[in-house]
Amino acid sequence: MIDFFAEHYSHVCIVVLIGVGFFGMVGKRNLVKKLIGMSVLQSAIILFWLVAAFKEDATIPIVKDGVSPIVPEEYVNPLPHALMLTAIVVAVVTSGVAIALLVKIYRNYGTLEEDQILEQL
Amino acid sequence: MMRSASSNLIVRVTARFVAPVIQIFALYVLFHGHYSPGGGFQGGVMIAASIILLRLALGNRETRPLISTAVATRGAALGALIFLAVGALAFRYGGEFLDYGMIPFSDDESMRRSHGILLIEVGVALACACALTAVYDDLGEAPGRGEERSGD
Amino acid sequence: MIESLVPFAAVMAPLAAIPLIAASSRWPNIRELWTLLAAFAAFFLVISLIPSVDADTLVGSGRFFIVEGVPLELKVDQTGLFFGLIASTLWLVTCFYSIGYVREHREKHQTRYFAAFAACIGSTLGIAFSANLVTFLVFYEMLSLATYPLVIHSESPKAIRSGRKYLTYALTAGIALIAAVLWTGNAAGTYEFTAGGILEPGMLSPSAMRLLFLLFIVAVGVKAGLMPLHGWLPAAMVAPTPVSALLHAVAVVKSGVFGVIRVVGFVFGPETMAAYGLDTMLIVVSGTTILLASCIALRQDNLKARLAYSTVGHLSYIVLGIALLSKSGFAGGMLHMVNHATMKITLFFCAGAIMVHLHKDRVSQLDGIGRAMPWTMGAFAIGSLGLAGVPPVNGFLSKWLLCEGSLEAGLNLPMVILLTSGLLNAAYFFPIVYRAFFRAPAEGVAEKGEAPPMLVVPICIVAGFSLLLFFWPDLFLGLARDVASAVFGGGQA
Amino acid sequence: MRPDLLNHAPILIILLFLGGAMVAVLAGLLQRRLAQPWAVGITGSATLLSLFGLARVLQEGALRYQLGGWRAPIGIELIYDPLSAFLVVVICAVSLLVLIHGRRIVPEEIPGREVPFFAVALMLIGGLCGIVLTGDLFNLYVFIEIVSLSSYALLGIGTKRSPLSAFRYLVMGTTAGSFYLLGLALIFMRTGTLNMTDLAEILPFVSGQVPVLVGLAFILVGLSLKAAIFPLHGWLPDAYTDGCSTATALIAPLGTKTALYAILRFVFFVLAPAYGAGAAPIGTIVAYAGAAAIVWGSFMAMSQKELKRMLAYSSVAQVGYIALGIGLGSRYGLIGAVLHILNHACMKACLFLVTGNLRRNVGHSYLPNLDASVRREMPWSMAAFCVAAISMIGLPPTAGFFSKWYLALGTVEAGQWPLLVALLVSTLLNGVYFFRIFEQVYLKPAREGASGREARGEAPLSMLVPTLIFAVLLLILGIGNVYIVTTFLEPIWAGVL
Repeated sequence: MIDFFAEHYSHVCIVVLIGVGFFGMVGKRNLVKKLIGMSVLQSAIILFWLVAAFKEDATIPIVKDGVSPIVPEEYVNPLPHALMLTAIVVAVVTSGVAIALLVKIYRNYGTLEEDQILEQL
Repeated sequence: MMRSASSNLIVRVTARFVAPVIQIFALYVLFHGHYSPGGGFQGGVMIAASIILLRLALGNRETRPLISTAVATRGAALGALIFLAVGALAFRYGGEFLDYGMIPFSDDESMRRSHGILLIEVGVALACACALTAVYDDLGEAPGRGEERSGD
Repeated sequence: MIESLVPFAAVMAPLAAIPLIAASSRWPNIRELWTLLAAFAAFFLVISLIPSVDADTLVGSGRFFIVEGVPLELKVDQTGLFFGLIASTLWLVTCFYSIGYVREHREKHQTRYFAAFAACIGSTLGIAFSANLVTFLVFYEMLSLATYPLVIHSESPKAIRSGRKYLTYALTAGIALIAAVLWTGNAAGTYEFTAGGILEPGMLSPSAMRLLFLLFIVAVGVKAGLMPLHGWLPAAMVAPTPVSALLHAVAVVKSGVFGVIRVVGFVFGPETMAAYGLDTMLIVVSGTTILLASCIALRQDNLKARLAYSTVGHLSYIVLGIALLSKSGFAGGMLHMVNHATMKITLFFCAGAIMVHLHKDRVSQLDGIGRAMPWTMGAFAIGSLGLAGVPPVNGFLSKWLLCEGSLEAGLNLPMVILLTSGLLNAAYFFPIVYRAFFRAPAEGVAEKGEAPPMLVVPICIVAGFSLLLFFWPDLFLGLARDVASAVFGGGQA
Repeated sequence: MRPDLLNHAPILIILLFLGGAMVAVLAGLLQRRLAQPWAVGITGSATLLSLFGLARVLQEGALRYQLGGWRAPIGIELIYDPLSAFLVVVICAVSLLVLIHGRRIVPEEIPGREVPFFAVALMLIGGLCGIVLTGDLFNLYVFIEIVSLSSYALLGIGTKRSPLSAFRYLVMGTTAGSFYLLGLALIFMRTGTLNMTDLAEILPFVSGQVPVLVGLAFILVGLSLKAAIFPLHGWLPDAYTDGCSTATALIAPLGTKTALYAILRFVFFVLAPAYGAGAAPIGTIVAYAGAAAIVWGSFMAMSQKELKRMLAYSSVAQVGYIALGIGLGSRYGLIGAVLHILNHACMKACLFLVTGNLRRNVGHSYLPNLDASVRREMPWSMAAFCVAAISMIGLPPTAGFFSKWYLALGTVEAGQWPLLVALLVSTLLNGVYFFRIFEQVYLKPAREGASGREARGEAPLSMLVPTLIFAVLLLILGIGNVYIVTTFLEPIWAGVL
């Protein structure tokens, strides 16, 4: 049991983070908290990709001199990192749009509590 | 509201001092991006962070004239256009989109790629920095301005 | 098969008139000119097909693929020609009558009326000339849709209610038809109408075969007014009388009956019908409908409603004849299509003339009107006699053939039903004739005189048809017999 | 058109839109009125380009475009085959008409925000084209997110309620995106590739492994959420109802459809080799979810009083048709699904454009208040509405009938009778809610002077012409469906098996 956690602690953390994110999105009535939950969820998934791409004792995949034979074990696969960079951009823009919408909602209704907004509808 | 200038002298001075440092580091991250971790996006975000720091510390009245929201919006579009233009320039030399290795910056294949990616990173950095600034400005703006998005 | 564009042109003539009619809505005379031109064109095109179609030769036009693997194909065989002749001829007559009627009656929305009318006839001709089930389906649905504006024509709350009712029935029928067509295509591997049927016994399990037949009967039975699917027909009588006359006595309802012919003779075929007891099913339904509808007709005071229930009954004559699965029965059923059409259209025209001229629409108001409108009511008498099966009107011939077919099939009950229904027909039509001629007229009726010639002439023409077809039934009878031979095999085919 | 330029057609189309959006931001700040003509110009030239590209693909076969000169499994690949080329034409043409329609109505509904609106709209269209063209699963994610983000932004502008609806849409959309990304991570960990073609070759070797199956499930759920397949459609009605007219007219016909196209591509091109055409268990679930959507969406649509909301629920039902076709996984299923994507794009666009015309010239689109005066003032708009509605009901000879036909044929062929019943019953239900409107508009007597508003007559030409073009298209597409099937779909189907 302990061994399992010790070996897979990163995955356990990610699962917990995903759970937290979901709880925030579904369980919270405040729109900002929903947004925070959403961000946590996105970050957890990005983390998952990075953990999957982790390689012990490997370095950035830039071949300096090009003389020595290339050993794949020594280099990290750059693809997941590059992809996650894009995913982060997407996450940032999503947050940006979301916050913009929240600002408008606040202007229209004077509150960000979902219950109070629903009362006004 | 919350972005009125801070009256605290220490905050103002520190911000003024830190911002250029951040910007220089951002440029390093940007220009060294293809040799080490870093690149246009990271650099751009740091530049945006420095601008936002100044706006937070000094207030809009002092910082807006330096980089106005309109300039930021256009800068974002311009940055994305640089990216697309460099990508499309490859057509001219028989490559496919983003095949910047084909653009004859230099005779050396690897140098060509190096220059090409640098130009693209500059575009990305410009887009990022300006877009984030514009988003920041937009969110606190008086009612009436539109949505914002960035070119990624 | 002869390739020719004539069938296509015949279907397109009414459809092409629609935009012209719509465009000239401001000039009624030009608008009616288009209608008449289209009617004449369709009529002569169909007539021109008569010499080239015989038992072996078909006239087809175009193979344009409407859905993958299935062409939108028009093909005139004798069955199609038979129905096409009825529809196009009577449309021509109805056109004149319509023009007289709507002007006399000062109907609103005349443009919509004529456009929808043309659409109906185009679709009906399309149904008649369909070479396969998919083409049939397309035109069948178009007909459903094109009839709707005519049903709701008066825009009164009652008309709107009837419109809803009609749509419910029509769309349900459409759904059943789609399902049935798809299923048939999947089971038989073809959609083509073939004399003798495309579904062989054993292609589907017995229960599936029965279900499929039921789907077909629901689909075409709605238009054919088979009980209990007839509910829309009396309700649809709120439409203007020419509509009731042509569409609810000829085009629309006969499309349903024509569908029964296609389903029984060209999709299932007599063999499959008999193998699964489908004919019995159809006989029971149609026999019941004949008797029930005649009884209900007895109780109707509204003239058009009485005619509507009479229509329901007579449509089932045809269905019954087809369901008998005997050559004479089949021929008799088909012959009754044309005979009932001429007789019922006469009656509806008369009802319409009475309504626009004297503003009377109830049987109990008709006392003595025969003296004011001798031609109209004379025609009415001819129609009534025919429907009751009395010579020398054409109704007698088809009823004779039907009875013969019943005996040929070795069944007595259908004949009893037919004869009983003849009596019932007499019971609900003759009192009208009696009232019209032998009762004292109400005040002010006698002075009104005869209806305008635009109405009376068409009435006399269709009544004349009814008589003519008794003495010279050769064209239609020949066609009907040929079709029966083709379906049942043997004979001169 | 220079032939060597056509070699780059797929990327050029996307570039036109993305670059166009950027230029619109730059130029639009100078002169606000230029935004709409610019957007129309960009979309128009993209339409032309896509037409030339389509002609070329039909002549010379599919084109696989490698971005940045990196060869396929490593680099990003765009697949320009008859199907995707054709759908790009559809997307460009539909958006072109909708954008033309927006000339008057956008400044009136959201004054002062034309520039961001049209810029974001261009990004949206570029993203849609990207979804259709891409052959790389991560690239697909990026384009889906571009589309989603633009949709949130577009739908967030409008009435008082629209930001809230858009925010809810955003939460759902982001969840969907996260699911997709999570599933993709699992797949990528097992197979090491993101290229669709490559993955299709590798997948049979790992098809039984648990992470792969979980990953596929996550991906499909994520895409289904984006496509609003029942029961994951909750965000759709609100979002479509509260957006401004042009935004809904742009997103409703195209947004969910491209997500469905992504599912279609995924199921037929990636999963088919490993799990058999239609990916049996998943297929059945998707098909039945589609059937449920059809029935449920139609019933909800029947009970709506606001035209836009009714159309939104009918979108849920229409998505169900396409899902059903994908789920069948057979040839007829594919044909029906693709045809319905196309037909529904035209029908829904037409209906939403008419709604826009109504909102502008009558002032509302609240069904109980519509009466015969509408028809008298706007005969052409209402005629277009009738054609589109009849097509929605699925009566021949309009386009809607034929996609239903192929779908029904697929269900009969597969012996899935419950699906057939759902398909056919929906015809009746659609009939109920559309004929109800016909009755209102054509038969309900106008209340004299009740509205207290002077008649504005028929919509201006810039709005009327696109509406009518859609109506005519519906008839043409109906008659010409066999051409589409044999030209664009047959080669694709040959490739799947």
